[in-house]
Amino acid sequence: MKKTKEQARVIRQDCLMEGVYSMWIQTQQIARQAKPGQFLSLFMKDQSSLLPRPISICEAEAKTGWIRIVYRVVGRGTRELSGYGTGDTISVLGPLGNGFPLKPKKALLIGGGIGIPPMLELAKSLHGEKQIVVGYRDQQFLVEDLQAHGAVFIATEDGSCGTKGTVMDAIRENNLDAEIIYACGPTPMLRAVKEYAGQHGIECYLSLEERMACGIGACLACVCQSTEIDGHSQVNNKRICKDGPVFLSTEVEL
Amino acid sequence: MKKTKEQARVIRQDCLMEGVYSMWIQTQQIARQAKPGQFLSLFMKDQSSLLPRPISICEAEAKTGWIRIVYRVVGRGTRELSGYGTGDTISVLGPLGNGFPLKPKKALLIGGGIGIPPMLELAKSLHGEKQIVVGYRDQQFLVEDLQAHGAVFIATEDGSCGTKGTVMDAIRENNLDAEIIYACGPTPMLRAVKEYAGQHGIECYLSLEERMACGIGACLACVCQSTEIDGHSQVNNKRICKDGPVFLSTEVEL
Amino acid sequence: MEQLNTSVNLAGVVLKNPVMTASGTFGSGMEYAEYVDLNQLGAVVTKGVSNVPWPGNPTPRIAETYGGMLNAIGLQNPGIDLFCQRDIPFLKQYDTKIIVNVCGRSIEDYVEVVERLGEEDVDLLEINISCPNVKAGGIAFGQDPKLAQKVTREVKAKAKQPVVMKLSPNVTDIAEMAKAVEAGGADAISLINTLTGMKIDVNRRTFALANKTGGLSGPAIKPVAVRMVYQASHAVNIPVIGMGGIQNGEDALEFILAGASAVSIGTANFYQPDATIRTIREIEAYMRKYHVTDINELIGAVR
Amino acid sequence: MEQLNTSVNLAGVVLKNPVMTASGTFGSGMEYAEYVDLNQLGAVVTKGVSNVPWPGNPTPRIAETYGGMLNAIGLQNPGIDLFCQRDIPFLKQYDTKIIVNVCGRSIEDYVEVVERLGEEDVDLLEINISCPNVKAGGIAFGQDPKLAQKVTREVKAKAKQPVVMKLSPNVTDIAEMAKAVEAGGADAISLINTLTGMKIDVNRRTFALANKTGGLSGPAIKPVAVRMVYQASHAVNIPVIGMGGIQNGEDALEFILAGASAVSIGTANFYQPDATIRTIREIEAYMRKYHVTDINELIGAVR
Ligand SMILES: Cc1cc2nc3c(=O)[nH]c(=O)nc-3n(C[C@H](O)[C@H](O)[C@H](O)COP(=O)(O)OP(=O)(O)OC[C@H]3O[C@@H](n4cnc5c(N)ncnc54)[C@H](O)[C@@H]3O)c2cc1C
Ligand SMILES: Cc1cc2nc3c(=O)[nH]c(=O)nc-3n(C[C@H](O)[C@H](O)[C@H](O)COP(=O)(O)OP(=O)(O)OC[C@H]3O[C@@H](n4cnc5c(N)ncnc54)[C@H](O)[C@@H]3O)c2cc1C
Ligand SMILES: Cc1cc2nc3c(=O)[nH]c(=O)nc-3n(C[C@H](O)[C@H](O)[C@H](O)COP(=O)(O)O)c2cc1C
Ligand SMILES: Cc1cc2nc3c(=O)[nH]c(=O)nc-3n(C[C@H](O)[C@H](O)[C@H](O)COP(=O)(O)O)c2cc1C
Ligand code: FES
Ligand code: FES
Repeated sequence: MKKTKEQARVIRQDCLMEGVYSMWIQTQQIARQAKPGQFLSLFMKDQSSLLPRPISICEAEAKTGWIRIVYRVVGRGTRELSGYGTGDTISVLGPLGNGFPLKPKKALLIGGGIGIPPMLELAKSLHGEKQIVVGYRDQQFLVEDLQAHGAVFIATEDGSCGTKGTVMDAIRENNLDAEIIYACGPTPMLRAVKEYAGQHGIECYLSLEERMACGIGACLACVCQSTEIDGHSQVNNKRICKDGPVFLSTEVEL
Repeated sequence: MKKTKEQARVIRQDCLMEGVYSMWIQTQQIARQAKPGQFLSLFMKDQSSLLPRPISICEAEAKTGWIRIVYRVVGRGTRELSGYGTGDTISVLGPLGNGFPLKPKKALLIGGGIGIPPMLELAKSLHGEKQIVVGYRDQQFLVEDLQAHGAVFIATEDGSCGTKGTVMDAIRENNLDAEIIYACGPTPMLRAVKEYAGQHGIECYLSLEERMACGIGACLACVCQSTEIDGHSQVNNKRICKDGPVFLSTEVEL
Repeated sequence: MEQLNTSVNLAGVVLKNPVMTASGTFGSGMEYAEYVDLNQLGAVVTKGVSNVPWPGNPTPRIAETYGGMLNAIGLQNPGIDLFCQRDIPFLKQYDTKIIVNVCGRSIEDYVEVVERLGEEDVDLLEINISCPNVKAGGIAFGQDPKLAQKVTREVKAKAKQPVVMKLSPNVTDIAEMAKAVEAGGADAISLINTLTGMKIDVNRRTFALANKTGGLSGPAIKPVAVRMVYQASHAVNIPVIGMGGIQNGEDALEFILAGASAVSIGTANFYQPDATIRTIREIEAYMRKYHVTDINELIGAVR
Repeated sequence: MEQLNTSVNLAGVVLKNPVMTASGTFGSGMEYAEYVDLNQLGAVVTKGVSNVPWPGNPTPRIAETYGGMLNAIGLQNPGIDLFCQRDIPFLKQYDTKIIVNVCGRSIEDYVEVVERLGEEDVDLLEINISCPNVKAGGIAFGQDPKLAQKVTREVKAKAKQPVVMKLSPNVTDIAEMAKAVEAGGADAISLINTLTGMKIDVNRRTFALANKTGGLSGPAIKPVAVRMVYQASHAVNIPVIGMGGIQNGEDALEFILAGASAVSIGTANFYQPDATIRTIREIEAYMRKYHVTDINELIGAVR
């Protein structure tokens, strides 16, 4: 059997805060195969928007086939998504990408802004000791969900909750240490995490983002710069959709 | 106040026969202003289809604001329409065009295929003596609705109901005569009606069809050939959307 | 609230804002006056007018395409006489600028209409050397830099109003065309006219348009239009009027940032009769959001 | 059920059906093999390959547009060595034809790759003289008939396989370009490559693509592509491969009726991974519906 797009059904949708939505969808195959850090390609009903919207898997339940995504409305596609309600269908390809490697080490999970959602499924799947650091501009979301799976440390830019500053400030303020780091968030945050991991010699996995067209590794739209010449491309480029989105921090240049 | 597109609400939708649908929508202004023979421009939700779909007003109720349209699914737009259900919204411009002139004369209303719907509102609005002739390929629709407003004569191509043949065959078979003719249907039918009216010296109004872009007379997409030089265009062209869709049969070449 | 300056200068003609209608999509404004307050528009650009009435092409004249449409109206118009009697007086009732789009089959045709318009109180002339729907002449002028320069020069020699040359996108090098008409004396350029396209009805196995080919317009062509506006505005020193697929303020701003001093809205009028007014409001909202007090700061700001 | 003949002949190479992949959208088929049975395709056209590995352009490399997309991948590819070692053996596992798309910055580049491919068991060579994303060379070849003819001639002199020249749509006269490569000895032509376009991010006030301009593809450009296929196929006597915005059987049939002997599907793969297979099935359904037993009857049937 060849893989194909699935027609998933919207189970429920909730607005977590202004502009941030949580949606549970029911899939046939995807939830069963999903690993933390993988993503879905979502396709729009409005046919003037053709390309997939890559969205991380926030939670996946193999038994029910349910998958949760949490997303911020930033443009036409996410605006359309936010209008869906129970019973609507949505066209989905996935799970895509490699996902985070699950290792039995003392872990630091770092999420920034809309990079937080994949940390939830990761936190659920990691069974060792773990600390979760999340950074927001101001308002928070997913904090309670995360707390069910580990100690959560919060940073806010405006200081309205937890550490005032970035996730790095929260890590320092709370003297967190780890044998492995997993991070997803804006590039400046990932850069800081990469540097921190390098300085402390900690194994570190970063989830990257780039514009995508095929989402499966064929079109070479979504590359990042790799430290070494890549075997597939023969140049210093790796495909985020296929070789990533998760990379060892030492593999990539940010 | 400037005119604008309205967001109408779908009241109900029924399938009358395979591929033919009847939809009641609730409008703010349009139903109040509507005259028989006028049409609506319907706009699609799928934004890859930009142009209006012109659809005739089949019934209009000034009091409730309800308008009925009856349409055949032939392409992307009408397929989208056929998927709508109660409570959905639809973007509508109208009423557009001139409509049929209502005259107190013995009338013959002739509708062919998907040209039948406008004859219903016309039959409701004409209070004199009237005979209604409708032609179908095989299956019929709107017959009972029409019978409430006049004697209905049916022609079917396959002879499965009424006269076997065209509306012209039904007129001859039933020896129908009239002082005024109103007709809407495929061009070959309109051509026959025009010729018949000419031969018998009967005043005759024809509702024409053409591809439209603006629907309001500005773009000159939807012209038909006029017998005389038209005052607006200075050439032998009249705009179906603005100067029509209803023309005196002697005004136009078919 | 900050005071916003949205007025722009096109070859000495000051528009209250940069939003105009695209020729051929708005008639002379009569039909749209029911939907749009013409006083609010930067300018109305009329349907192309020729020396004598033109009947245009047979129908079907239009076809819908994915995110756009094809048209082969064939420049049907009532001729300059009725136009001067009826359309100009109609537009003079409003507080907006009048740009008359001129079409012709030969240089003499253009010059005849331009001379006639010299007696009329209109603000700008837009010379359409790019309509792909005219068999004789038309397109050739807009696809050959030498001819384009020649038309420009001869029109300019007779024109009483500033002259905008409207360029065809169906060329290898738009910068070369822009330079050619600038060298011919053009006061401004406008682009893009439609891309030549074709649609086939596979079920009837015929062309969707009676004319076989037609001009592609609408949001589908916007990326080509923005690119050409960018290239043309970097090639010349005269103002550029941008168009092609604009349906809202964001689209208009793309053209302005790429180098357009004004923009025209065409196909969008057909599905959003007040697209022009909405676009003006959205440009103003953008300026407020980003504290831009003068729209002229945005023209060509992305380079 | 009637027996259908869907096979077409491209310069002596017989395809089981006219549906191929468009270069650059399908890699060498490895990634899509999970979604598509490659055995069912008329041919796989590979991503452009050059003499040495090319790193391509900086990101962002793509942007969505209305009904289409812009790309400026910049022809990233692993070079002919790894291609011959890895991609050709992979494709040889399948019962489909292999068309290798070749890119280069100079005539020597093209010839080097073509000579190298002479030792390989591939069916056709497609020479991309039209990629707008390469600074040095590339685009110039596809926009100048003399240069296009020259590249064709030099490539043909060394090629062991039939040569398809892939034309750029960014030209004034596509018929002239088609004739030029035919005169140079091309065995077939394919068109259209992407239309050069631009998108500006108005909020960030930058170009959406790091490369500023990119190539527009997808259903938005289909009417331009159909028109060019029609014009080109009427200008030359060699077979034409049509592409640009094809997403289903009806779209493919438009190109075939306009004169294409085969079609390629590009952008549609991105949103419908099995777009190729669906298109084949829909073409067959059309043939059954209209009792067309041989697809060759449809090629160029609308004129
Ligand atoms: C692997 C991956 C996982 C992601 N997971 C999440 C998530 O869990 N929650 C969430 O809110 N967002 C996530 N994003 C970002 C998300 O893809 C974009 O916010 C979204 O595609 C925007 O679509 P739009 O139509 O609303 O915006 P528009 O700006 O209208 O989109 C236009 C085009 O740009 C693309 N695009 C726009 N922003 C981005 C972006 N940041 N990254 C990649 N493509 C983009 C769109 O997919 C579309 O093709 C993820 C991105 C990647 C690459
Ligand atoms: C004044 C007028 C009144 C009409 N009234 C009715 C009615 O009451 N019921 C009904 O079923 N049909 C009616 N039609 C025909 C109806 O407009 C078309 O069937 C419909 O637009 C097809 O749209 P589509 O998207 O399904 O087809 P597509 O073929 O996908 O449409 C593509 C484009 O062609 C246009 N188009 C296609 N067919 C026609 C046509 N026959 N006439 C005009 N434009 C067309 C569409 O509007 C659209 O712009 C009327 C047409 C006119 C001009
Ligand atoms: C129906 C129609 C008629 C047009 N007629 C003319 C015309 O008479 N003269 C002209 O210069 N351009 C004409 N155009 C081109 C437009 O002015 C404009 O350049 C083009 O449509 C691109 O803009 P848009 O995508 O906003 O429509 C016409 C376009 C359409 C769609
Ligand atoms: C992401 C992407 C990469 C492409 N790379 C190539 C290429 O390497 N060589 C080439 O000749 N054409 C390339 N093209 C052009 C396509 O092969 C095709 O000509 C064009 O996209 C039009 O077809 P479509 O609309 O079906 O995509 C590329 C197109 C896209 C979208
Ligand atoms: S999106 Fe195509 S390779 Fe990643
Ligand atoms: S549709 Fe524009 S004039 Fe009739």
